[in-house]
Amino acid sequence: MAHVANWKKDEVNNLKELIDGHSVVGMANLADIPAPQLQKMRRTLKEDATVKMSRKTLMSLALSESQKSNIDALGEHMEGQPALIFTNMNPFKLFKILEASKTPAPAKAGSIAPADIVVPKGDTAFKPGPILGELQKVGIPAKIDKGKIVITKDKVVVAEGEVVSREIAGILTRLDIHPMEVGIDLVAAYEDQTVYTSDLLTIDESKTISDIQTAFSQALNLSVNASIYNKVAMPYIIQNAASKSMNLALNAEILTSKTTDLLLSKAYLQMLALASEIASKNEEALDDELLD
Amino acid sequence: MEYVYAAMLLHTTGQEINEGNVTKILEAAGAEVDEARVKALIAALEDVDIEEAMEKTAVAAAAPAAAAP
Amino acid sequence: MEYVYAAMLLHTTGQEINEGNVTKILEAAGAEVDEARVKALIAALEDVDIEEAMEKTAVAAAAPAAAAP
Amino acid sequence: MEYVYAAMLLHTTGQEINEGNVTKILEAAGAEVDEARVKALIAALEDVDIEEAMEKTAVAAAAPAAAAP
Amino acid sequence: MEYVYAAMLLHTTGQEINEGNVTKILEAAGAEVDEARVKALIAALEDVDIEEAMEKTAVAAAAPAAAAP
Amino acid sequence: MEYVYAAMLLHTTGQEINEGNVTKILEAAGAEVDEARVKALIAALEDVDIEEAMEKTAVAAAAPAAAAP
Amino acid sequence: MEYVYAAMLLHTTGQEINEGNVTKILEAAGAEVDEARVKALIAALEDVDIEEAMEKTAVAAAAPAAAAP
Repeated sequence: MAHVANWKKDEVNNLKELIDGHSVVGMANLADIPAPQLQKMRRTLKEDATVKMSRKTLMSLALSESQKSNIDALGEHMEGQPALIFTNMNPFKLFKILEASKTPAPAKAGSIAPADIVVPKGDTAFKPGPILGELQKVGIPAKIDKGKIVITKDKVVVAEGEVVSREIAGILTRLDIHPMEVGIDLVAAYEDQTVYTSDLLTIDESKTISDIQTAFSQALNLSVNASIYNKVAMPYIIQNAASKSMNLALNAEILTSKTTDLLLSKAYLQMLALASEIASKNEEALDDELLD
Repeated sequence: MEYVYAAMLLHTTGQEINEGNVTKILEAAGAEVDEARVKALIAALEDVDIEEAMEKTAVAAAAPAAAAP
Repeated sequence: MEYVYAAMLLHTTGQEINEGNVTKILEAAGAEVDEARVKALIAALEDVDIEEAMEKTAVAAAAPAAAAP
Repeated sequence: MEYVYAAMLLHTTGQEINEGNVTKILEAAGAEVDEARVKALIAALEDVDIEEAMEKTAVAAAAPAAAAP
Repeated sequence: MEYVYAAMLLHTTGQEINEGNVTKILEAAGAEVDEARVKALIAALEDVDIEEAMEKTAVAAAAPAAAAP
Repeated sequence: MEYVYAAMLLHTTGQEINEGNVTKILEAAGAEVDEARVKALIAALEDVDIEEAMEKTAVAAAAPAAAAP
Repeated sequence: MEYVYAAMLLHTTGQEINEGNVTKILEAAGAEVDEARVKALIAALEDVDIEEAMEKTAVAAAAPAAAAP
């Protein structure tokens, strides 16, 4: 490092200290984040994480000189405007916090759609004018209704992963649709010799909830089906026993305090059903009481 | 209704539903028997699948519940 | 269901639902009569208001929507 | 329903559903045993496939009445 | 299920659901009695309202039709 | 339900569901372990196809009246 | 599902669902523990109300019963 400027040496040493002093090191992409917003996010994260922007070469150097084994692999995940994040928080949690702090932003020409961009049907704020033609030109179904421009059908104007054109970007902005998400993208995170990429770090909360529900119903099913007696399963076990008993009593026509009136009304209903069938053939066959 | 019950009884016990049998049951039940009505009943039942007609009850009773919001 | 039908028949014709009457009807219907089941029927009906049981059905048929959650 | 539960018990343990066994269970449960009802129970179950009867849903017909307002 | 039927029997006859009574019934039913399961049953039933659980059956039987597709 | 979860854990990891293993898990989970309940659990699961019992909807059996044929 | 079962166990016994506890249970169950999955689970559960998720299951379990054959 003889030919390296002093400030660069200091910077690398500083980064190395941060790397070795935290259990988790993340590689982020800060591209497209307006400065004020980045300031705000740094402040929010202050307690839990430190965000450090630097030159790619210096970050690579710091990573490769670190004592932590396998951490130089993190250097392969530099994208856009790379920055390092240092924390002692569970990397999954870090990812979750960063995702949650993202905010909507207008699309620019050349932006990549993070998901299908939809122009929803409904009224717009526009009075009739040239905008109608512009909407129609990009394929948005619009018409004039009661002195206003109305979009008649939901329309996907840019599919997920596609580039937003200049015309579409302009129209989305005028429609006040902010399809982009701006915030710190955590591309990968290192902990304990392992580099987790963002696809691994993504937590699907609805899957977690459905896993819990599956586990619970499996446990309940097993308890009830195998007659494992506990407080949760007991009411269902009793219900099963009661309903099987009722079925047997009703099907075998065993008269008990719980079944007699049910069997009587069953007979009555059967009689009514048969009577209505008879009435459709010949009303003379029935007495007046039934014909009412 | 007694005529219908009598027919259901005979159906359940597997006896033929004819004038003699229906009359016998009605008399045993202490009913005044109207011969013409018995005849009409027998005639009307000729084309009816009694089992199916009686089972419709369960369906009818179950169905409205299903229609509830 | 023949025991129940016999009881309903007697109820309809206004006769007393007792062992003798039920047996008479069942025999007229050609059923093998089990004395114990006749006795059980009479005993079970003792505390039941047949008219009410039938009316319950009517309610069920008219308004079962109310039972929906 | 105690007679039915006794029958279910015997069915589950694979014992014969006869007067002696039903009576024994009911007595163990501290119930007053009515011989006629035991006999009626046995008679009612005679030709019934209990397993099937337990699983087969019975009369939906009258049930909703109870829940009706 | 024999343990549950025993408990329901005791509930119906109004006897206390305790180890002694459950065991007595199960033995009368010719079941091999597993003491641990009897204990688990009693413990699990402690806070359960049997009447309510059974009644839910009736309501459940009547009502859920609405949820059917 | 902790006993059931312990059994499901052992089932999933392919370990034997015996007293020792169940107890070990429950202790790791900080539960007070009741030996009788562990024994009851093992006994209940003895002849059970756990995979099948976990997937088979248990509550459906409680409410089937509405599905009457 | 062993990771979820372990979490449910801790929830049931009222212990904290953290890395140490989950790992302890999984090891007691003889599972090979993947630290990353434990971490992901803990992070995922942080914002999930397990009790609420379970209650919603119960409702779901009760309602579709009607669709049973």
